[in-house]
Amino acid sequence: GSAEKTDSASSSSGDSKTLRIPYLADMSVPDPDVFYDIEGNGVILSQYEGLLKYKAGTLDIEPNLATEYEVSDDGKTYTFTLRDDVTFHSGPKMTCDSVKAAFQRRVDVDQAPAWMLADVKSMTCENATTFVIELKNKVTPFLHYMASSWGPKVVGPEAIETNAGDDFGQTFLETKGDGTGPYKLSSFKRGSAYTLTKNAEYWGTPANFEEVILSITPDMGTQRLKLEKGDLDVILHGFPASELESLPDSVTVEKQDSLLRLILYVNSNKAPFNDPAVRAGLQSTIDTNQLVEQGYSDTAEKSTGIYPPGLLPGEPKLPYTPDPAKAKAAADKAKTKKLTLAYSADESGVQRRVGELLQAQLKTAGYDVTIKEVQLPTVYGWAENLEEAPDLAIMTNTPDGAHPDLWASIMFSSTGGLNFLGAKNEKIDANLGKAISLPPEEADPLYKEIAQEVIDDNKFFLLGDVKNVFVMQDSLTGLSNTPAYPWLVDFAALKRGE
Amino acid sequence: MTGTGPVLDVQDLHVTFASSGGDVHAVRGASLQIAPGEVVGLVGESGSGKSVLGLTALGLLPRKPEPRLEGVVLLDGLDMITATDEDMRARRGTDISAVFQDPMGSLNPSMRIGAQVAEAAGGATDEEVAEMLAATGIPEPEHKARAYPHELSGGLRQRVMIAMALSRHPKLIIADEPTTALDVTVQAKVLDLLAAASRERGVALLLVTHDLGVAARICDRIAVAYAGRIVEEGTAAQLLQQPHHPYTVGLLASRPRLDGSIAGGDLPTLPGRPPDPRLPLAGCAFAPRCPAADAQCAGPLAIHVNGERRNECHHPGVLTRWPEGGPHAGRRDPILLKAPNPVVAPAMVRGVPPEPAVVVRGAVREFERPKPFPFAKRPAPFTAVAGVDLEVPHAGSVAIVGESGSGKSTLLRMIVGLLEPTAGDVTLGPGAPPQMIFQDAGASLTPWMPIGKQIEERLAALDVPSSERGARVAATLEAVGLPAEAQTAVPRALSGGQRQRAAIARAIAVPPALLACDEPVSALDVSLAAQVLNLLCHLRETLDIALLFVTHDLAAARAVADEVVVMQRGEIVERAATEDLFTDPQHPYTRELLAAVPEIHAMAVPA
Amino acid sequence: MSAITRVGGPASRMWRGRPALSPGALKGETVWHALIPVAILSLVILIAPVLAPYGGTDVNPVGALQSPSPDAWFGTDEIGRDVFSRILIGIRTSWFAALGVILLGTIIGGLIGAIAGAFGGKVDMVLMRITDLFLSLPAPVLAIAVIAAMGPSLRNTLIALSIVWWPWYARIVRGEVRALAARPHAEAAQLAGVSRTRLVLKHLLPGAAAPVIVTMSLDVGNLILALAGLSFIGLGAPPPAPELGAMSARGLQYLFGHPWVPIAPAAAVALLALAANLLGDAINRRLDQRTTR
Amino acid sequence: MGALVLRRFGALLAVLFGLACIVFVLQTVIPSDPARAMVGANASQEAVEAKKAELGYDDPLPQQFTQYLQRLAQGDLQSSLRTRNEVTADLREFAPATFELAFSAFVLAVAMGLGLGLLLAGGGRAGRIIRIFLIGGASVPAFLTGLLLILVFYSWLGILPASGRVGDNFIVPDGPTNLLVVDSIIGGTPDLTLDALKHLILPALTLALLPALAIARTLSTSLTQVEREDYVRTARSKGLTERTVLLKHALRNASGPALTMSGLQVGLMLGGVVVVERIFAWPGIGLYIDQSIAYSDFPAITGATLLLGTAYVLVNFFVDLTQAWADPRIRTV
Ligand SMILES: Nc1ncnc2c1ncn2[C@@H]1O[C@H](COP(=O)(O)OP(=O)(O)OP(=O)(O)O)[C@@H](O)[C@H]1O
Ligand SMILES: Nc1ncnc2c1ncn2[C@@H]1O[C@H](COP(=O)(O)OP(=O)(O)OP(=O)(O)O)[C@@H](O)[C@H]1O
Ligand SMILES: [Mg+2]
Ligand SMILES: [Mg+2]
Repeated sequence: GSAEKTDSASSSSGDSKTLRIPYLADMSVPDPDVFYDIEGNGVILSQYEGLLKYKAGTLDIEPNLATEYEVSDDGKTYTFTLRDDVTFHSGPKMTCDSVKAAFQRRVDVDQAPAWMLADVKSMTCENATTFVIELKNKVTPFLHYMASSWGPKVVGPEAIETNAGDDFGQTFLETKGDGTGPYKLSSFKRGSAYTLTKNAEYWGTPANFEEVILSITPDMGTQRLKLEKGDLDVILHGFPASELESLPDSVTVEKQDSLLRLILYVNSNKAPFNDPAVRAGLQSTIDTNQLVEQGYSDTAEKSTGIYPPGLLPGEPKLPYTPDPAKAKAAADKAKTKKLTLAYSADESGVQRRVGELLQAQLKTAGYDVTIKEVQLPTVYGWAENLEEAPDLAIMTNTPDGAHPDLWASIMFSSTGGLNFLGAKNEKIDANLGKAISLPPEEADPLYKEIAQEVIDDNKFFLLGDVKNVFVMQDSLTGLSNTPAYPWLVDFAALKRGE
Repeated sequence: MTGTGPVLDVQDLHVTFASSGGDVHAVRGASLQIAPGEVVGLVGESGSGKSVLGLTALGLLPRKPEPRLEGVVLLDGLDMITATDEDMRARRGTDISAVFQDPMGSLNPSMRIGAQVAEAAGGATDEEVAEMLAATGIPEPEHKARAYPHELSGGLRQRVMIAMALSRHPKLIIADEPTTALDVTVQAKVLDLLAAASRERGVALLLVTHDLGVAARICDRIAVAYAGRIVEEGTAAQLLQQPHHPYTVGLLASRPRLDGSIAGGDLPTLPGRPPDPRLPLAGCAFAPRCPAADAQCAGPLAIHVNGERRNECHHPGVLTRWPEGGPHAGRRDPILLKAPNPVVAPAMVRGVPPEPAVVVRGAVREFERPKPFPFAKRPAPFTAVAGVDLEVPHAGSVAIVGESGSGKSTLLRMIVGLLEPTAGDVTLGPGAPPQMIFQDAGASLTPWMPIGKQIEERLAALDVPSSERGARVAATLEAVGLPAEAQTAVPRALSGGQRQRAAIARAIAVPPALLACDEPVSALDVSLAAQVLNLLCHLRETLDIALLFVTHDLAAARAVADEVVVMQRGEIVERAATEDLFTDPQHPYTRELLAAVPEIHAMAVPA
Repeated sequence: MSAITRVGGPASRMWRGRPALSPGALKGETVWHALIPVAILSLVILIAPVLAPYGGTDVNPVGALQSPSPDAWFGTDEIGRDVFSRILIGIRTSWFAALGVILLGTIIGGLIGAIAGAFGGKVDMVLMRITDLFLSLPAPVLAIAVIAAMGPSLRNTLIALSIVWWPWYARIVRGEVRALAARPHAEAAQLAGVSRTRLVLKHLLPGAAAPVIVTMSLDVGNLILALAGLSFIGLGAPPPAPELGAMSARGLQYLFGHPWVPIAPAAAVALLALAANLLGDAINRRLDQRTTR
Repeated sequence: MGALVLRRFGALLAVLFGLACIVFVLQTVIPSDPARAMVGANASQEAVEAKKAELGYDDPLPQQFTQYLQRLAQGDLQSSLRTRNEVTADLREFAPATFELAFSAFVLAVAMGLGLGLLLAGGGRAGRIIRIFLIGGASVPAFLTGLLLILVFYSWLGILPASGRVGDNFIVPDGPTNLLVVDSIIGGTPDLTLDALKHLILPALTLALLPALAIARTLSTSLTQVEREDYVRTARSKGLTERTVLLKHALRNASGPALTMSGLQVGLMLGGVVVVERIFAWPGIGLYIDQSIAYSDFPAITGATLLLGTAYVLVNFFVDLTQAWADPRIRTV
């Protein structure tokens, strides 16, 4: 007998039926109400859809499962008009009730991404296609939540009803799926590969590839060799920038904007950086140009503002200019010159590289810097003991969506989830609290104030705007992505040839 | 080619090993013939090239370092020097086979006995194997065929070796020290078996040994090897009764005999050592040690052949008796050692009979046996010494003899305090604590520590002031006949005999009241053994040390002891003054022991 | 074991072929030959800072990821550091790291082994059961778990490796000491009135030196490789420490475009291990000859 | 022999208990807080405390230890922070691949070790050259070896696949053993068997290389020693061919140290799988550990450590018994 799949044509590489993409590591779980990472967003976003989404190549919101939306004058009630031609992978038609159930699931599961619905007061279905959400208070960026990569997704009845069990279908969704997207999850083998199969009943433009195989290939060298040989189609991230040049002609490199940002955190809770003057000295110590150029070649640009590019036009410019004399003068005031610099581990080693460069820069100012690599859970623990936490930390973060609040409140507010080194600034907190419920024209000045405050406070240094770098077979066309969805191309839009 | 000629014809064989310290001339022109069915003994001191000769005949010389061979070694017509490996291999087993010294090491430990015998026979059924085993006197042969070597006693193992050697009816068996590792009683049986087997089947036998007594027991003819040559050869009777070569005379003389004692006198010894195998030889190799040597001896070799007899002495027959007096003649009085030591000297009061060196009362020693499996009941302990009473008088000399495993060593170790008795008492007399001399002198010295340091340690332990130690070490070394350089030498750099002297030196650096010796000479060849025995006796006399002497060599016991104790299975079965024991043994076991001693009966004591 | 076989026979078995009063231990061509590379290496290690044209973390002005040239013998790495200089200093780091672990292992293991071997009985039982426990666990896996628990840093890595490394030495030392303690020379020394400490220190422990040295020399290569493997999975020496394993592991991503970055340090590892192994091998064979001839 | 098995089995249990203790100690010293990691970045301090209480991390240590042992006895290794599955379930999923890989590597290592060892023991100039080559070979880090092998056999020669357990054009059977080679043979799908074997070769070779060299070296040393034994001379004196002498007499008796070494090398292999599985994207425990490290997923790391440790202990248990079989002297001691 033969164990080969009936369609033996799919075996040869470079065919038009199968798209092969490597992942450097396993994703956490393909459950949209639990998943809050980057690696794996392709599995989520090609299976599940939210009510809205970001338009390809822009930061603009466009309809998705909802064709229209309406916001009440008090900004508390959102009315979505749903598509009526959508069916779930498991067969049934999507109705307003399914959407409500899916949103309710996110609240019930209550994992990390549940916060986006934390302010929801009620959800009602006026009819099969009219979904109304009432908020407790005004949340201006709420529409961005709906479009976010991690925003609420419409999960089908397989998880919510048939296999709900006593954990809202979480067990079921660890390896299976039921969504509305162009692909359905046909196999999920942890450690080996995830297979997405084309959803023939898709309401929108059908996918070009019959099948997408996401194989776990943890070593970049192996990924590269397979790509060169035609056994992989697109490397979504982690390819070392310096090696791009050495790729053969059969491979193209696409560099696209993203909201990913390289950040230096400063621990202002202990010496030496509890002294504002010493912190300020970092402005003239850090040579962002060098960091970005050498760390990223041309796969990142030097940051010019506190917010990701495009989120807040007209925000204050970053004033960092290297000045050895000033740097030294400030460092001389430091209580201690022994610093620890942590960076979070990443596959391509780019943060390490930046860390090492920064180490050298700090050294010229007179600091003695020890570098260490840390894993994310360790990073989460810093807030609990800031005295023990490192003096400086390098991290690459992305906002959940393309709205200033989604960046500022998670990064700079005292309680922000990404404010790992416990930076506190009452002014920022107050402004954020106010801005969230104000219309853009009133909120934007506040966001700019916040930006100025961040700049003056010197607890965060925005170093670089990192690009998505897609390394792919040049036979592939139809590349489509959006800055708000990091490391992701639209699988359904890709095709071979033409 | 076969039939009438000798099975083995060695002519002017030279074997040289290339080694880093220079070429080692292991054999330097040896010639030897063995007729079919003949039993020939090859005797000589250690290093005289006996084994190398045997291995050459087998075609089994080690490949590294590569040996250079010259001469002719015809094995039933095939020259083993020029033959191809394959030809030699084809002869082994069928034409020539071997029995080696160490029966444990010579059998494959991970293969059943039967399989090894079958293999030697070139394939054999179980019945045939059992027959072969039975023929060598192995009881329950079917059962034993399924045993592994370690499950058999030494004697049985050697019988297995013999069964293997005989299995394909070879024309010649080379037996290299086949019994050295065995108990006296077993030794005799194995020897007799070898001789009987070879006579019955008409197999020629080359018996390599360093003990003339062993050769005398079974051999038709004896060849004496010295420095890589056969210096004398003849029928056993001729050679033993009328040795022509002084070396043979010396060998014969230095054998402690059952009928002799050295109380007062010395065992005759061969002074000196064989020549360095790396140096070229001019003339007679024995000349430097020969009491009868003269200028002529340095001249070209003189080879005398007379019928069966052959010798290479320039003055054959010049020596009929080895002159009296050993190497210690000038060193009888180690004054310094006798000097009273305030700390340790026994408080001797003139007139009062001195206390015995040790009194043992009802000594019992048991050893726990391991549990067969984890939660099993522990089996009853094994009793190695089962209630022994023993007394060694002040400056007396007691020998303990007995079969292997009878508890001799255990008793000794209890006496010196290395083992706690399970029951009974050991009461030591006054004086410095007892010391012990071990069988393997090499192993009883710390390998990396210079001899001088090791002696000093003992002095330090007895609070001899450090200013005196140097002189004392030197004096002690002199007293045991070691050169002063030995002080800085590590044991490895000394010869076997020298090492045993060094061990003795440490023991007597401060004379103990009791010196326990556990087979102190069984690892040495005859002439060295005699030297060491002499040394012990002298020390006993001059230093008032009591000797407690374990041996399985009755002749040695007779030579040194006033009193002999016979042990069997942990008990003393007989105890008597030396003369009485040898002339009038009471216990059957003692008689058996005496009968087993390889004695040169036919030999008239050279007068 | 039933019958006791006599070790007897002519003494020649034990001393044949040895020249009288010859000098001692590590004599012989093989060892000297093998010592040469190690000697050169030691010299390099000693004067590495002088030899290296740049510091271990300094940037070579030719720029980042430059191929080997007269200005940068082994090229430069991703942030422009001179690979040749880093390797020179890395050899030093790796060598010291390996030696550190080995020495620590030898000291801890030697101590435990010596105590167990010398005391015997209950002490021996308890200590050896603990040693056995560690020995019966897969050292690399354990090291990974330990480092993962303590957080990666060169110090922690070395601690973790030492934790899994010592039992070997305890085993070897204990085995040798036990074997030596059963030899008559230990009893003879005891009868000569030597104190217990002296007995262990002077009469037993030196005997364990030879096998320990051999194991140590063979371990240098193993350890550097272990360090490299740990670095590869992110548990090694943190940057920018020029540790060879870490350099090679972190440089692996440049294998295709700028192969000198990972290959040069790997070759240095091989060289280092080769030198150490050659020496170990030579000592091993030499000692082997001494004990069996 | 029965008694020996029993005794070794007792030791085995003791070692496993010790392993459990060590893992527990490791768990209690981890700096990063598993409760924190489990509830995620945005969670409140109260949520963390609640999780801690739920996991029993604020109980006194002895109590934690007994609870830990109880859980262990029930096969409960807690949940992975990363996959959110029971670690036991995860391990069950990943173990077969590692078993398949490690087993193949072990067989390969022993085979290569045997061959090379015999070659080496032959001595002479060739032996010396092989020796140097081996020592050099033993000094290349596995990750480099792995990538270079892929470069040669996959990129240049194109005869072997680069990564994974099986080509993605195959349907992977669901058991019964989850060992692909075995399952495909049971299922009667020879082309899958072939494909699985092809995927196995490079990772197994990478993993086997260092152990093979170590085994070879040990074997050749003990062979040279055994060569000097009297019974080898006896065997020759029987007129046996060199081949018989070597294979029937020398090899078996020399196998003891090599066997021990093989057993010990399994430890190295189990450590090596972390590196090798990453290079070859082999979906086994090593990959699981590698990913868990990047996530500080301590329950997963300790769980995997326990599993690998147990496997290692078991392997050595069998090696011990094999050794007793090879050397009858050991059986009675
Ligand atoms: N393989 C070898 N390499 C170097 N020298 C050797 C070798 N075998 C033997 N010799 C030397 O050859 C000489 C004769 O050795 P041989 O073993 O024949 O003596 P022997 O008479 O059998 O002594 P013993 O009574 O001790 O067995 C000795 O000096 C010995 O050191
Ligand atoms: N440490 C020990 N543990 C267990 N059994 C022992 C121990 N020492 C000796 N025995 C046993 O005690 C018995 C007597 O041993 P011992 O060494 O005293 O005999 P021996 O008369 O000296 O024999 P040999 O002539 O062979 O030296 C032997 O059966 C031996 O196996
Ligand atoms: Mg001999
Ligand atoms: Mg004894």
